Amino acid sequence: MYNQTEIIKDTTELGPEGELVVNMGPQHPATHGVLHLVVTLNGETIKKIEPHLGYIHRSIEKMCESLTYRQFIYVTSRMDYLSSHINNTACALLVEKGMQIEVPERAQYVRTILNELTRIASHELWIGAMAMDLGAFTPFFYAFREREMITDIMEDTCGARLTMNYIVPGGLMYDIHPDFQNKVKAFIKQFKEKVTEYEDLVTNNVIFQSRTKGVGILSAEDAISFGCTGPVARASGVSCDIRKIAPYDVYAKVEFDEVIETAGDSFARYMVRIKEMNQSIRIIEQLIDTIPEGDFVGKTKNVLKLPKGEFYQRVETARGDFGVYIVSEGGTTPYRIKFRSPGFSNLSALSHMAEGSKIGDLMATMGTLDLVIPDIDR
Amino acid sequence: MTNEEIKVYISSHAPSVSYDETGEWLNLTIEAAEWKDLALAITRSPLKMDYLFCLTCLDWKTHLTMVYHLTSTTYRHNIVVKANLILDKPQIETVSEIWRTAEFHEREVFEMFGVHFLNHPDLRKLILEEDFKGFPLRKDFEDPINMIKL
Amino acid sequence: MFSLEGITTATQDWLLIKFNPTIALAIECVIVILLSISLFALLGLVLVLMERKVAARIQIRLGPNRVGPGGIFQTAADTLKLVMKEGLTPDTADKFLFNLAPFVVMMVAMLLLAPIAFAKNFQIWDINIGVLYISAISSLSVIGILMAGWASNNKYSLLGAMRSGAQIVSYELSAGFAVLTIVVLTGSLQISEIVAAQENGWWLFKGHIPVIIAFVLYIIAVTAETNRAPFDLAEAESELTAGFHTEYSGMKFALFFLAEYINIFIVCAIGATLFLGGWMPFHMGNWESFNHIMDYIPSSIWFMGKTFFLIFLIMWFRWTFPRLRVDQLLNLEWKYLLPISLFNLLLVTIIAIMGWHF
Amino acid sequence: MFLKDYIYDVYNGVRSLLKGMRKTGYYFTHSKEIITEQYPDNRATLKLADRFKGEVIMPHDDNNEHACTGCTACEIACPNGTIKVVTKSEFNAEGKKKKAVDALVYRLELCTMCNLCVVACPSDAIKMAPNFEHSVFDRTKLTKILNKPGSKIREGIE
Repeated sequence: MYNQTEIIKDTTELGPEGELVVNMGPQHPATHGVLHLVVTLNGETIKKIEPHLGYIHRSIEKMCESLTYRQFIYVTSRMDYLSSHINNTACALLVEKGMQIEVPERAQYVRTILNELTRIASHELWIGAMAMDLGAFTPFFYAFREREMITDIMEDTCGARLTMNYIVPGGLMYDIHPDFQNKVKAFIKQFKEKVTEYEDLVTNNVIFQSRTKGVGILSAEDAISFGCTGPVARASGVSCDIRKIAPYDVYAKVEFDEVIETAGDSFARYMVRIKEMNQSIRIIEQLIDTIPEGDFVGKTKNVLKLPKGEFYQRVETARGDFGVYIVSEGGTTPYRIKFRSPGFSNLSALSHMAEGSKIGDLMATMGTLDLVIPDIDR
Repeated sequence: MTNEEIKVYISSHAPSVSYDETGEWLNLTIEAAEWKDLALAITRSPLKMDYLFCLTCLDWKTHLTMVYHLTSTTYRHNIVVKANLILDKPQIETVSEIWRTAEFHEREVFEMFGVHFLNHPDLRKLILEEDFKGFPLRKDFEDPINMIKL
Repeated sequence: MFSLEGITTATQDWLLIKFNPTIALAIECVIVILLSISLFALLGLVLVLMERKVAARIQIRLGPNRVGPGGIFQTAADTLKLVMKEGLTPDTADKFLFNLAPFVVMMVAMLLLAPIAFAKNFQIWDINIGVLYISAISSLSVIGILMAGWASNNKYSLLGAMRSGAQIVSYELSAGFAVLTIVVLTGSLQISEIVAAQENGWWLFKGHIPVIIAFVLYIIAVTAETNRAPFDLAEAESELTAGFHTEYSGMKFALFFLAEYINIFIVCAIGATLFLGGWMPFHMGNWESFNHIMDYIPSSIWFMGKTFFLIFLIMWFRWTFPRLRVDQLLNLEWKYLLPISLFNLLLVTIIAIMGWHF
Repeated sequence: MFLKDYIYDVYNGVRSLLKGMRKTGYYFTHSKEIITEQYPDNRATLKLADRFKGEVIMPHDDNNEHACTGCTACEIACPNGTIKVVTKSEFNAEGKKKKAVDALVYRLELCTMCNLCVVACPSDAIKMAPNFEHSVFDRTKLTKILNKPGSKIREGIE
């Protein structure tokens, strides 16, 4: 991290050969949070990008070492706050795997539906923010209108709009709201009507296409080498959907396609997310009418103690492969916990992707990486 | 590839490896000095461990352990590689030119655990301030000002 | 019938009776200056409010609705806030240029008001090279922007100013060519004559397809020239935070802000004058009674209506399209707009020589 | 052919732009699509989800009695040290010494609304209330004592 005097020095001095060093962030409209990029420019062309992290680092990994296995789940909501539900699921799955807790089918179904709703909500927000990065302000509001329906569903069932805290080891905290199924169906109907709007406004727009096509290209080899996951890697043609590779909950039972594009540019990443929303809708449609009756939470002990050993759980969040790695000594708290966040690896590819492009391209590239800063800093 | 085949292949490259199959995936513990050669070997055919999805470190109070979670995007088999390091002078060869994602992860481990990665291209602090003292994720780290004991 | 012409003539007559001609002229000057400044302030308030309302409606929101009925005093309140704010000057800035820049931008916008015909015979200065005057003066605004960008000693500002320079210099060309098509058709550079030539029909309808193309080109070019989205690269929010006015605050920022909207008004007024007949009412061939009704609407209303329609069009663009990249912006000008407008000008010249227009 | 491609490019570009403008134009002219909530004005009619987790409250009945036994289960369950149970010794009707709650201190500024305390409570003494207007001018006002002064435990709750 730069200390204060160095930052001032950086903004006033030219680098060697007339390079311009610009501090983009930590307060910049396009970094969506407190990401700090030190961008070396040659005119408008980017020569080097160096991310400086840690502005929102809370050392969640250290914090979790003093929390019990029931408590640590809710800290993860604050990491990738746009897919907090999926993060919670990952932690719950890990505890269930470690302690061999049976999860009732009903809970698994509801978890899957909520996970997919979270994914749609996250992608909706991303479309809005991404369009805003490229200078189109209006799609943001249209995307938020649909997202609002999801947050309403979440509010009804989970009691909160963003950090849901609804998953407990063994199932759900309480049963779904009686209106849940109807509301989800209403959402699906509205979503299908309105998703064409993005096509008119954004996807087919000639300016948007020229801004994103061929911009920020990431080859499949680089995507693997940089550890990219989620839509970023799938846009480069890497099959990496954890829901397919290592299915959890009821993903093994539902039919859906892993969306893969091969171009590897910003437009491909955009298309992957748009198509992924449709796949999520497909999953929800298969499950929403067949939620089985029964318990919503399995039988668990009052005090959870993971056996001695190491556990790893991977899930697919809206941004990619989220991993929880716990080393247990047999106590009520983890000995060491590591969160493998998708954003951290995706960000490391940014410099490679944006080198040699224009400042405007950096916004398109960064926008399509879908960075959530608390997820990167943890 | 089954675990047995992986074992055979790895043993042919690094004879001193010990295995542990109690967990979900095959765990191997290696000498820190052998890691770079083994890393180069397992990225090649037939293992093709091309995807390093998690890199972290454990503090066992007596020693540190580097943990590498690897998978193959072609064959989908996973292995976990562990290397023990001495607490006083932890150092291991970097793998950032083999898996480029390791560059950031190693920088994180460097500042959080104080592990030195030899030949790392840019080993600086990534998250913490430059003048930060101590290694926060080690077990003996104490910060009486900012840490609240509950 | 309400007419601005009557008021001006009466005022002048009265002044000439009371004072000798020199003093009368001086008083008229003062009146004009006061009028134009108040027009500025009023337009700024109205246009900002209009932009916010249009944006809100497009974005399925309500927009400002708390200050005054329907939020009409919102911009007045905002202006009050900006006036009370501290005008900061960065330590390392070139203080003279930094403080001068907003006034340069503002003065350029004010100078452009002179030849615009707001209503029938209601014009500050009917110069015989009106169109040339407008083209010349409007290119000056880039100096103010470059000055602001350079003097701020901020990298974002500098990048924004450089972008703005490249952009305005390029788009001047197609705007100029689009204006030239009308000059070719009319055969005069004087604004009043251009308006008079459209008495039997607006050029947009009289001039066949080439004039429609010229109109579209004009709208695109002036959108770029006034730094409006999708060409707002000079202040591209998500890239350069606020571009050339990043370091400005308080009233100095407000002047930039105001100048932006005044510039929009002026280019739209010119567009309305050249293509939509200025203050000329809408006439339909031989429908005598219809034309008569149209004549009853005051000419100032016609002018303002057309201008605000064009302003709305430009706002509509802004809230629909993403921003272009800087190289695409120049590509669009040099590879698409310029060749098309050159070819178009040729067509119009042929039409004008052959007398094919109505 | 170059010229054909050129014209085709221009045509397609303009068409896509006009399509977008038609969409925004539709919303401009249809005011029924506006979804703004007039928040402070619609407070009377504002309906929050009944499960909404806004703050922890302790319901008291008409006799100023609550159900909290002072067992500190919520305090243990809380991840952030939000809840602090201060207990006192009390003699019940039979003259037996019994632990009771003196003050259940709840610090809203630390709460993450995870609901674990409510789940952990054996006697359902606390619950989440759908109240979100928490802004105060003084941070100390966020530290609340949940049991009302003079309240006591309801009969029959162990």
